[in-house]
Amino acid sequence: MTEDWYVVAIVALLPLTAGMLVTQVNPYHALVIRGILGAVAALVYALFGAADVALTEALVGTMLSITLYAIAVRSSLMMRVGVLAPETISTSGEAEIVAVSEIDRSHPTAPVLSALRQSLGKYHMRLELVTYASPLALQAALTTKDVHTIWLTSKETLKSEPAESPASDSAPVYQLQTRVRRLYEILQGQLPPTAELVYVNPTDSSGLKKPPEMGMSDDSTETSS
Amino acid sequence: MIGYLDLLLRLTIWFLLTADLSPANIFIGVAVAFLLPRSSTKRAVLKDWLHVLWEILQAIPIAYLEALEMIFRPHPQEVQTREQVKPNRTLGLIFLDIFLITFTPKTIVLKYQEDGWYKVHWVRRQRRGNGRVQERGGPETP
Amino acid sequence: MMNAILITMILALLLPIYEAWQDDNIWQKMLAFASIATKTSILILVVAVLRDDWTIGVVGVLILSVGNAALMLLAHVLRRLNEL
Amino acid sequence: MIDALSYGLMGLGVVFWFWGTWPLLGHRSVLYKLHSLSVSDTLGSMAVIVGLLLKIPKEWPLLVLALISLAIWNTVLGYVLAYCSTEGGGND
Repeated sequence: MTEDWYVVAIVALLPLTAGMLVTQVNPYHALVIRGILGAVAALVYALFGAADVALTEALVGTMLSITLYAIAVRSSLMMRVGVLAPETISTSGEAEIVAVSEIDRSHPTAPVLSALRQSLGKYHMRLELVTYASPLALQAALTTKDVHTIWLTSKETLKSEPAESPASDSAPVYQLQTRVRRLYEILQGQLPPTAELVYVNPTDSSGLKKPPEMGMSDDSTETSS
Repeated sequence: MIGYLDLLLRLTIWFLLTADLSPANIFIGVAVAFLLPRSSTKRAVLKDWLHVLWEILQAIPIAYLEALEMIFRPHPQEVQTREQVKPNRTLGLIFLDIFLITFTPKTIVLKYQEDGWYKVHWVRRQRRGNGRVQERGGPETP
Repeated sequence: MMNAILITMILALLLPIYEAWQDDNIWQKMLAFASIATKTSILILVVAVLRDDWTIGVVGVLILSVGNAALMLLAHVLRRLNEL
Repeated sequence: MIDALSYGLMGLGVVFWFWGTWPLLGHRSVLYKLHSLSVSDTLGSMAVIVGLLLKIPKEWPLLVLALISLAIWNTVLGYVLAYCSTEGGGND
């Protein structure tokens, strides 16, 4: 009977680690715990003499599934934000977000970016910036669901009211248009006053923005400069 | 001269794993060792490898002594140093150097920089050199 | 005697499991995972010797070398994650 | 005689395990814990395997392979973990 004690002790580890796994909130922590569960499960299977099952658990259950899940979690828990590439508009400044934000904390886009990162970080999401050559390409990327959100300056979005200039401090300088309802809910009220968040319904294109053809013809004088 | 050390290593692993010296098994082992792809990087010199093997054998008792020392006298201090890589080392030998440094429990290589330096992390007993990065000149083994 | 050693080893295995549960830093969890991966495969080897069942022993040796590979891959993915 | 030596080595390995795993529960840096883990998981486990080897000498090839792969993989893993945890700035 004494030799059964260690069997019971080892088998008890399996529900213990499984319980730890299902109570994890952060997906990356859950991945690590999944690895621990795989190691313990392989031990239990080997203990019961199932050498092949133990080997499969170690190879597939631990190694392959963790690697695949790590890549899946990494690429799905992410908000893709479309921004304009630096070549097209070098004066407006927002296009250099990708290059500038890491170094220059005093740049006007920095508080918006850090607020975005912070509020996304609560949901374990990451921010990825994708550059596009023109505002037209940006709008197209939003409607074809290439990106979740696009980042515009007021110059491109508030064409109808030319009197409002981005120079005034209180008015929003940047506009973030998102097509994902949940992202809108997450980010609502989290951004600094220089940025404005807008929900765009991807199915009806006559929402907040003008049709891209008109916008492009209007913009052409500024963007090409 | 087709990387016989490489073949030898594979055959050693094969025979240790299978523990079977029948002709069929030897044939399979040799065939697998030849069929696996080989890297075409710089050939290691046998003398260097023997030297490194000897160093590994020496490192094992040193590692145990260091472990016992760490157990009986606590080493609460953490220090980072930079150490220079010995000249004329192939990639495999650099790997073995890193292995030797990391194998001993008091030292861990943090990073191998391409310009020929290791970043080494130490635990120490004394309360001096408070966490700053020290430069070390000559090549030395811990 | 072997049973006593085995029970002590299981107790030692509980320490990193507790650590993985209570620490919120991802790298501390990874350390616990590394510790558990090694300890479980050594336990498999001990059980194999205890029962004199050598198929289990082969599995233990294979897991010893494979479990760590998964850890390294995961460590690199997590490192790339922190860079962004 | 051999039996006592083997049990002694296994006992030493288990003592190393406990000593090296205990600091995991503290609040030290990842690197400090890595040092103590290399004591427990590499050296302690090697002691345990040598103890097993003395107990069953007829299975020496597999246990020698276990010994080699344990030493190499654990050391490389220590290096990789140290490198990854300091490079990505996740060492807080």
